Amino acid sequence: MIGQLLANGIILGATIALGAIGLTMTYNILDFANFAQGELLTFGAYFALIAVSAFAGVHSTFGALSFGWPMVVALLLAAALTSLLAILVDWLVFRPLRRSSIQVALVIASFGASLLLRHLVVLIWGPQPAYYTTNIQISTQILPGVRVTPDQIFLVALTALLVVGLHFFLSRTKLGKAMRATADDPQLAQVTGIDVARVVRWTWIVGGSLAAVAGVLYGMTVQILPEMGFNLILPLFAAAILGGVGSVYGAVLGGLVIGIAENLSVLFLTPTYKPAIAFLLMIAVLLVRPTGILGKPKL
Amino acid sequence: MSGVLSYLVFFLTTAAIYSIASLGLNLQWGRTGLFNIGVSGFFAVGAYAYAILTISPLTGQPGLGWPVLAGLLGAMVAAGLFALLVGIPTLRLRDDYLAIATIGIAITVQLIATNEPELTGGTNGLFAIPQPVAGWLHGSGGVAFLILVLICVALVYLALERMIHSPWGRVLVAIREDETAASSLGKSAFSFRLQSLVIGSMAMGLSGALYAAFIKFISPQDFLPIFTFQVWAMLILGGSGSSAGALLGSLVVWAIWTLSGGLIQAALPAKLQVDSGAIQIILIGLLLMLVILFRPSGLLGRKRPAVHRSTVPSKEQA
Amino acid sequence: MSLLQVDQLVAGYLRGVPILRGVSLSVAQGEIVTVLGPNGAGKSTLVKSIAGLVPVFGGHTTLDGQPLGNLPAHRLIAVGLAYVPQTNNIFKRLSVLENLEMGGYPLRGRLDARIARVFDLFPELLPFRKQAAGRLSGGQRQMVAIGRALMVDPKLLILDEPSAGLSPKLVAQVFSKVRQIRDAGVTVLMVEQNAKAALQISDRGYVLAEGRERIQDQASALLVNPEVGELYLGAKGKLL
Amino acid sequence: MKGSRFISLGILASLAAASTASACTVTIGSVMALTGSLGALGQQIAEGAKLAVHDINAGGGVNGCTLKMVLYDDQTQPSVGVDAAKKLVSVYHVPVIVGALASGITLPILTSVTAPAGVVLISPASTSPTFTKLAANGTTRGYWFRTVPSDALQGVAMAQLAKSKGYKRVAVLYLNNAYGVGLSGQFKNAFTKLGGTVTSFVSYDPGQSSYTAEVTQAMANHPDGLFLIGYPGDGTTVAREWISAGGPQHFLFPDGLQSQQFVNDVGPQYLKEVWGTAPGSELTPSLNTFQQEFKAKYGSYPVQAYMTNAYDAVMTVALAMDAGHGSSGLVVKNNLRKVTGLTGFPVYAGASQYHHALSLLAAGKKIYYIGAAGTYTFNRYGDTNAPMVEWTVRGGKVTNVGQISVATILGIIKKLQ
Repeated sequence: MIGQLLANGIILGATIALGAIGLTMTYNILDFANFAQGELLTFGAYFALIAVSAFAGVHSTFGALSFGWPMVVALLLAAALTSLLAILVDWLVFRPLRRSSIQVALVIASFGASLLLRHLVVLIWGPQPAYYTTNIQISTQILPGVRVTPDQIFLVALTALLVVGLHFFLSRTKLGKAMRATADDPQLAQVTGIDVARVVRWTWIVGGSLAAVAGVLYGMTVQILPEMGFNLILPLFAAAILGGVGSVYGAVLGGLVIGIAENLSVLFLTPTYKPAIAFLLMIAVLLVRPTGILGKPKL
Repeated sequence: MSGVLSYLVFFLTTAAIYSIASLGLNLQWGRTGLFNIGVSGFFAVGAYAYAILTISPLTGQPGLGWPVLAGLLGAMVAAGLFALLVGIPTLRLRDDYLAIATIGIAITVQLIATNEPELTGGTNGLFAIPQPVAGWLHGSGGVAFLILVLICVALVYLALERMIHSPWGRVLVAIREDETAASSLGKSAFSFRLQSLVIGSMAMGLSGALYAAFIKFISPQDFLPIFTFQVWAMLILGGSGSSAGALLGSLVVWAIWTLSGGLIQAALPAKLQVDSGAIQIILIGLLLMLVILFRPSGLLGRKRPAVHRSTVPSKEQA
Repeated sequence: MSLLQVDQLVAGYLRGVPILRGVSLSVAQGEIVTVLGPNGAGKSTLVKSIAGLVPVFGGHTTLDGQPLGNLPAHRLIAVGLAYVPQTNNIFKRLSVLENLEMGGYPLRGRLDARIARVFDLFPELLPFRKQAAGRLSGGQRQMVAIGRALMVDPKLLILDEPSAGLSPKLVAQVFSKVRQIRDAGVTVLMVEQNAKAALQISDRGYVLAEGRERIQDQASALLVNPEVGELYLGAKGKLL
Repeated sequence: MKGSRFISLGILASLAAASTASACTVTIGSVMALTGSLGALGQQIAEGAKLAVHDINAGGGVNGCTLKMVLYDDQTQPSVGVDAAKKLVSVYHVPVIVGALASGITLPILTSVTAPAGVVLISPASTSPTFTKLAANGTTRGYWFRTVPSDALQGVAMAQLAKSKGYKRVAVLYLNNAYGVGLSGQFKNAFTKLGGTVTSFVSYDPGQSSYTAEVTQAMANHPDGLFLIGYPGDGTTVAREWISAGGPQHFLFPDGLQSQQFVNDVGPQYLKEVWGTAPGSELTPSLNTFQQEFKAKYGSYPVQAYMTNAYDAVMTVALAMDAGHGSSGLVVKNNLRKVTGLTGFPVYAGASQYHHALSLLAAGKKIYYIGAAGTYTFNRYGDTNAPMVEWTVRGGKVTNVGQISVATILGIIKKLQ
């Protein structure tokens, strides 16, 4: 059973990682814990649902996967619309609060925004769960005792691809480097001549797109529900903090650790204690390393 | 007693119970800058402690059958001890780590309440919780209990106001404003923050105990994260830093929370009635965000001159 | 004609609580000018307000005849002003090379030539070009910070206490680099605690006290001015 | 209380719709979850209750007056539910509240609002055994009823059904709330005594980021099939993860999952072998009437638990008011048993049947209501025994296929003791 739990953990961890990357970036650059990040995942999943329903007549699937071209369109649409939503929320709520500079107001406002967005989903799409397809993929054995579905393999592969892509974006492009620089020290970035407002906008786009992809992948392999993002927000935070706020690779590592730990915990604890695992792990790590696993050391 | 008045008594009792938690949060956040978003956890510890201490073992539930006064004090002690347990590992961390840790702990408390039926009654909850002064002023529809709750509010208010305006309270503000300066003055910021967390949490525990006594039944569902949001909304709306603001905020937010349901029900066409809950929460969320945006210091908050963000030294120093 | 002209500058973090209460100074093309003063005199606030990081409430500042007004910090680069803060002046998680690239962020086109020039000036950084800047020693980090600022070929380089926290040997090394930079044609305005070492390489100096400039003179004259020493040292304890 | 008039006016104004009843309106209250975790189920249940109000008014009203039901959302949050109930009792002076759904919300409403005020609380969905305990120790003062049986009956019925369909090794995955804990425990106990094996007994919390860990754990020890206890929503996801993980596609489902929506969402192609139980009866014409009316009014009929129970709750309350010629909580409490049970003239669901019941009552006849979910025999604790329906999925549709009578279930219980 351990092998299966480990595989499940990696699959869940990959989703958490994608969502946590956006969180860790905005967390670091804007310096506040954005509780509405979970709703970006939710909206991503629902935006994709619009596209998938629009293409309901198109029968196209890639090999063993449960989806085809419509899902590719849906992913792109979801990423674009979610980025727009993220920028809109930033522009309407967070930007004015950044000016008035009361830090906690930002967090409380993000909690309020999360509440509002979540119920907007209920109002628009209804409270019941939705699925991209009623077909269920039956998992196949890939290793002794380990069964996964093709979609789950796709999820992990796409996550890996996106992380590598993001790595190249952040380490090779001017904009990517500016993002890292701004995350490192926003004030110095400003002094250096970086247009921080523009970098912030791009951060929302990158974070929003990754959140949308995470939401779609989660929707594909688990469920689409108005509360889906909210249910994930605490693991997202745990992953971001565990990995070290501001570190993209830390978020990925944190996501995997949380995903695997949650799944393995059922060997020792009743599964209903699962949500607590993320926190206990996070607190334990912070006690030993207050800046997280890959966090920047205090200099 | 007239129906509306009877509802008013009920409404005021609930709002007053909430206000005690919000007074506690004012000490923690408003005065010390402790970002506790696990209020529901401390509230739950108080509620369960009161219930377990006072419920008669004759009901076949985990109960000790202590007198209600001992139950109230026990709830405060339990919440305080719990805060100590939470505070020692987390208070040295960055502010928002404390936030995530406290919300995680609140969820853990809820999980324990759900999964340890021998201790907490599990998902079936605990019933037959004794209510203080229940028999007094017979037929008054809970006025006696309201008076008791108001006395508790007054005591907590006065106690916290005294603390806030003592030298101890001024150190707290100094820590909030500039921790490095406060430490350099030879004050152990950690110890002060811990004291503030514990005392504020004791108020939350008392609030939870009174809630348990008022409703006479508790279950894990009573302690969802939304409760924490409600208490925060009360503090922010009333005015962070001001005890009077915390009281006023409790009244206003709870009124909005409960009355808007009826208004929306009345205003919506029958077809949309099932959506009324979602619409209500959207409107409440919107209202709160507007308050935060346009009146960030709340109704009674003191207007501190805001420091420009761009001028705050970079994070590692702050 | 002076490159930087500051007239009656009033600035501070909070309106109504100015830290600078009317400072005037000027820096001529090709000069090294040092601002001295006791702690709390407003030295750092002065350079920060010139660099657009502290709100300006009154007075007038021009660079090369162009008014700076309340231009946001990231636009000042284009005007020719580069600023090196006292602390947090490098991107710790970026490599040395990336730090320099960020210095050239507002520029279009390739930066190779400019980067090469910085490494010419600071050859000791060359072995660490791919390393995270946060891992370097204090002196090396200061060089990265200055190098980063030089990437845009500024008209005016503002240094906020470049010698802070460095050993005497490193201080001498940094100041000799400053000299080299000036000789290459960049005007320098710096704030220093280390009055003696700074004045030795400076042309002129200002002494700030309580938000106003108190004394201004040639550097050599300030070095021997007894009033400077007294104000500098005498006031130090009092203002703390 | 002159001084309170100003305040009263203020509150009345703010409640807008309050106390605008005409001279002849009987107002009852309802507190249900329209949002929150039970929102999906609750919205349909509320429609069921509203349909009854419609039928009653079409059939002549209550004691000649218009019946009005004020519905509040409890947001699946106890404090909000309690406040809503208090408002209904104090401001609207309702004699009866239909609700709530989740036991965790119904319980505090009962203990802190309705029982002390002498208001009847009748729930169509709260199945926790705690209510029976509260009734036994006198807390409910007789003002508590429910139109669903306690979990005890269904657990036994399901164990019997599983055994009769040849299941020997069953994995149990249950929702970690009062309903899931109660029902799973009863099932495990009965199934073991009947000679079966529960291979794993795993609880799950709603609102998890994923249920794969639970499903993996439940799949251990090679079960023949899965008894999944939950509600549509999370239940759908758990079922899909079970199928996806390669678990045997043999399912046992309780009332909470008797939902066409659930079957559609999971995918009928995977639900070829499904056996379910639910309180109710397929034999009454009332269910037909209810289904047709529901379809006519709301466009479609989702087969889902508790809708019929909500309809019946409102109907029995109205009939009790008619039988007692009054509309107080006391009248309802004293007459609910007089219009139910198994003796007298049977009356069924629907406006015309309600009208018929009125004329029978006017003629002084004893009636008993056969509801959309079956007959009701309230015992002294407000609990009702109900027969159990056996249901399955046939051609992708939730279909009732058999019935287990009350006598049979009680017989099994006796045998097992």
